[in-house]
Amino acid sequence: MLGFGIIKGLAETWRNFIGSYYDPARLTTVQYPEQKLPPNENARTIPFLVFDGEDPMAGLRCTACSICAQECPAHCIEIVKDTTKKPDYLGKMQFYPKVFNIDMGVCMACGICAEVCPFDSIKMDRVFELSSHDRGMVLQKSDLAKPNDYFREIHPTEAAAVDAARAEEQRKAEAKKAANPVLAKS
Amino acid sequence: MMAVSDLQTSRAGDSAGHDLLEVSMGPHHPSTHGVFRMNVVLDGETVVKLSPVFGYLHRNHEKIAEKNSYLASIPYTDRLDYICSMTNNWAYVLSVEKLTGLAVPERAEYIRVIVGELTRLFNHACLAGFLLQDMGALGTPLMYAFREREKILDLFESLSGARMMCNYMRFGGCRCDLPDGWLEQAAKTVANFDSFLDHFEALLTGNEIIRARSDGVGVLPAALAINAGVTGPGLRASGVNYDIRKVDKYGIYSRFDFRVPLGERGDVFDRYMVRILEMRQSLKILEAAMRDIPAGAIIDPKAKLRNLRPKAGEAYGRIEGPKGELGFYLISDGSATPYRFRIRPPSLINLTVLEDMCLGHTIADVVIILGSIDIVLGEVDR
Amino acid sequence: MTSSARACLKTRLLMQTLEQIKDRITASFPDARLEIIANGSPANQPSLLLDHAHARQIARFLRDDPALRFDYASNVTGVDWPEKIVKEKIKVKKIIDGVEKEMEEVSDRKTSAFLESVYHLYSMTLGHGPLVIRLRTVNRGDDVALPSLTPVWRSCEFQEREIFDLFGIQFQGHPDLRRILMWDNFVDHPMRKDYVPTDSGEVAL
Amino acid sequence: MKGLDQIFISTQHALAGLAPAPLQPLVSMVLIIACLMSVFGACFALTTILERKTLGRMQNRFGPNRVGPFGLLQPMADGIKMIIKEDIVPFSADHALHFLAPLVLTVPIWLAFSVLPFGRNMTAVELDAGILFFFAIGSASELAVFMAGWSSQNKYSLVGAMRAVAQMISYEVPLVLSSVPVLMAAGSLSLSDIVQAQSGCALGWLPHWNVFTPWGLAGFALFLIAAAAESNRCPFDLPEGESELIAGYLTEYSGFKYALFFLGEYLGLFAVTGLAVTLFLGGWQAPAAWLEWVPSWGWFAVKFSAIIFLAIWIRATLPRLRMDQLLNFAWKFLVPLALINLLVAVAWLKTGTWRFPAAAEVRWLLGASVLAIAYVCLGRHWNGPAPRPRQYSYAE
Repeated sequence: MLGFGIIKGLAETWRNFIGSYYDPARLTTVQYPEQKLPPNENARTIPFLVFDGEDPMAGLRCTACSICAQECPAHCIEIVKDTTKKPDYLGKMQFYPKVFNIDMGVCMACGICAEVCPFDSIKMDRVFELSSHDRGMVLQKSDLAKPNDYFREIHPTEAAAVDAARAEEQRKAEAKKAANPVLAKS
Repeated sequence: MMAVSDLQTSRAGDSAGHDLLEVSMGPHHPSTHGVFRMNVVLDGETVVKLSPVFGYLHRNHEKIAEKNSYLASIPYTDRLDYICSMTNNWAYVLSVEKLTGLAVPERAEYIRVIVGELTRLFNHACLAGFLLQDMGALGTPLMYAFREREKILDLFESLSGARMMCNYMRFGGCRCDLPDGWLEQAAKTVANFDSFLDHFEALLTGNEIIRARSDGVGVLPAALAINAGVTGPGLRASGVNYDIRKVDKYGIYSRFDFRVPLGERGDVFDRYMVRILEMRQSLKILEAAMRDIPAGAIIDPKAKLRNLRPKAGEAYGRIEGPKGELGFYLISDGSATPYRFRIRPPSLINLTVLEDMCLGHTIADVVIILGSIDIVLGEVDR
Repeated sequence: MTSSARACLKTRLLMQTLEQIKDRITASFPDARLEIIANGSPANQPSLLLDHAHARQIARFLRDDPALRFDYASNVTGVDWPEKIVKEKIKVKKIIDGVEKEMEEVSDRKTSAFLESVYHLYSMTLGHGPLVIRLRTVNRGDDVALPSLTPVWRSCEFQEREIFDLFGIQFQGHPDLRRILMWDNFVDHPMRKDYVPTDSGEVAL
Repeated sequence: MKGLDQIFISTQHALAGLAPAPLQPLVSMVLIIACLMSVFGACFALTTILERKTLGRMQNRFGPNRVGPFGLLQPMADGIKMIIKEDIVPFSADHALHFLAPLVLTVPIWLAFSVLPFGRNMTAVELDAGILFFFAIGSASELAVFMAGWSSQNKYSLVGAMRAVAQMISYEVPLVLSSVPVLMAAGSLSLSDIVQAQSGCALGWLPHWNVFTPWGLAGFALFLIAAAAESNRCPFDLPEGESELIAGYLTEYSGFKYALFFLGEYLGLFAVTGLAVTLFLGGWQAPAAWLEWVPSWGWFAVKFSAIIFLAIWIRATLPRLRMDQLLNFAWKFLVPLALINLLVAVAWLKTGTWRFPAAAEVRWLLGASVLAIAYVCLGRHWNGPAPRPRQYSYAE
């Protein structure tokens, strides 16, 4: 109990005090609004819906299959199917969502919806500055829709894989169509 | 062998004629680590009775899980012990794997060990920080611990997408493979952690005030610790050699060469020291795991994430979480949702002996004893 | 063989099968009614059903017996098994038109309703486990009771309180049986399968 | 350089000279009071921000840096926040005492500054028994703290107040005992005389400051420890002990009253720091003759800041003691060591007549070794048997 440990401890804090003036490892704080950490490619925050082409409502990949709504742990997704079908990128007739709402007050950003979606339609966003002046916590289809270019920008690796797979499927479908013109016509 | 008699729960004795002071510590008290509450009866500053009150954070996770699919419960487990989501995931998927008989590919096992040990590292470091905060050290050790924790959380973010609520493991493997360069980054972090520990110990271990505060405070005898089901570093600080990584050898822990540090007296200082020594052992495991990790698949091809319907039956799986034995008891009735989903929370059960450890000590000791038990209220109240 | 692998082998050898444990208990408690409950999952964790009268004695025996030494009750929990109708196919031999034929007959059988408490026991001294023991109530009414094992294992204290709180099993001999997670004025037991949540939880109208 | 050194005095005289002759003493007093209150008020504001920034740097972060350049206007923002906050008084509190406690704490502490010599000729009131006045004023804060704790009708406040009273009474003893050798050496109770007695140099380079004698060094350390406890600084901040007692006797205070408590606490720290500088570090004296071009109040400020920095540094590093250990430390370590120090000081003063070669060195070594032995013997045992090093075994 002679105080040597205390002196050792004081030396330790002194090292950090002096270090904070020249060593970036001793001053790890980021001055947030002016200075931001480089975005992380895999980071996920809230879900969004990917659309192809120019028109968000026409190009939505979502087919209202409701798998995400079933699997959502917090049950925050509400989907109402449209009554009519529209052709998708392969030319197949699919349903489309009339209503697609996500209650962001309930969403826990787990990413299970994006994981189970078989149409690569729902993906996880990377925005984190989500505070707002109103309580618009229920995001509608129009709020959620974001272009594929945006998806490519935030998750380049994953988007490239998705695009390649979709192009491959499209190519196969076209080849099939070419081989079987009769089937295609009907 | 120890002769264990029936250990009666100790209740407060009389006060020898003094007027007693009854203080309600918590749920909004700075050092109850959340919304924990203790009704403390004091004689002067000495504790003569202490009864814990729980439930302020209760959300009936078990009932929620009974209504959700097996997959949808994984993000909920993140929120149990919200500091160590990776190990919570692991315990849960381990139980589902026992229930379904899924195998885990080699690479996924290695990844699990790596993220699990990283979790243990920052949990223990932060605990030492919180403990010093409870002793009144104004956050300096906590900030140093958080500085290192940030580096590990960055790794978790680039791996799983989230820093704390990782939702990373899946029954039969893991959700996604390691990104490029992740292992190198992790190896760097682990290499730095050793020198961080040296400096951390220079700040804390030899400090006379810490020694005076923690020596002989909150002694937990080994026999009581076993009987009361205390697990984790708290048990090993009392000198009981029981580490589930060694006993059950779940995953691939039998391949790693590490030792289990054991305490001498079972007081607060031992609980702190055992955690420091455990971190050093974890570093050894991490180095070996990062060296040996093979390439390959990361999830069992038979694993079916959606609509999993295990055969009717039950399974209890447990791991050595950073706070103690974290177990999940699952009963399946053959449907897509668990029939019964039970969490064995180490934090709650380690609190059983809180009163025994605190009696006769002062109110300042109650705080550090609670701090040395290492509880997270998300897990205590579920 | 590394020393850890040898130690692992040792624990496996020490761990006896459930039948052996049952025989061991029966030898000490001849009039105890024990039953092995099979477990259909690959986990291979069958359990042992104890009767109320001997439960605490058997628990103490399991804890103190030198070959078993289950000194650590890890997980204690309740399970609610409400009455349900199981369709069973029974093969019946019937004589139809003088010819004996095997017929399948579907019959409805009501399972009995009960609450259950499950204890997962391990041995810290010998390193084996788990031994799963169960206790069942006679029905699932409001004042069903089971013997408390808290006097044997302190670790049951909060967990039995939790079962009392969430399932409504009274544990006889528990030193401090109060609600633990729900507040004191709460009336129902939320983990029962037929629980209907109310707004306040205090008056279930 | 003389002009800069005496700038405050000459300004005071010039300003007072403008007033009619009968009013001159009064005007001059008001000027001094205004000057003291503004300087140490500003010092309080500056210390809060610098403390937070230093703590931040020691904890690998910036500390407050948003309000004004480098965050220097943060105390203004804090002050505005404190003033406009709702002042909550518990329903069952003793309202009169609850209101008076912060005032009773702050007012006497201002008085303590009146006897401190901040520079050459810069003492507000030249008292012959200045140090006695200082200690008498300093002990008034116990009353205020207990008033606060008692009137709040809160259990945490009460426990905090009891701790504070026990702590302050215990630590006053070593505080006074460790300053007694200085009085013996100077032969005066006047603080100006004490500073004067420390002028000059020994051996041509070592200033005659008390801290450079064995008893002075030990006394300085004892004085700093006791002063930290008197002003409730870490590691003796038990009366507040935020991890145990939420905020101790401050628990039920909010708004401006809370700010007043903080003001009182920091002023108490400044006052004892100023006294430590005066008693042990030669007051406003420059360390060497060729450095005398720096004004005397500048030297006081430098020494003063160094001790304040030490207090902040310690606060960033150490956890706090427990109540029983705190009292053990006072009565079983500080008080005996202070008494031994007193004896060493007596021997030192008596042997001042030694005239053989290297007499100074021999005196120094003898005094230091007696104190070192006492330190080791007392230091080992003040908290019961010394903890032995532990062996941790590993299981495979």
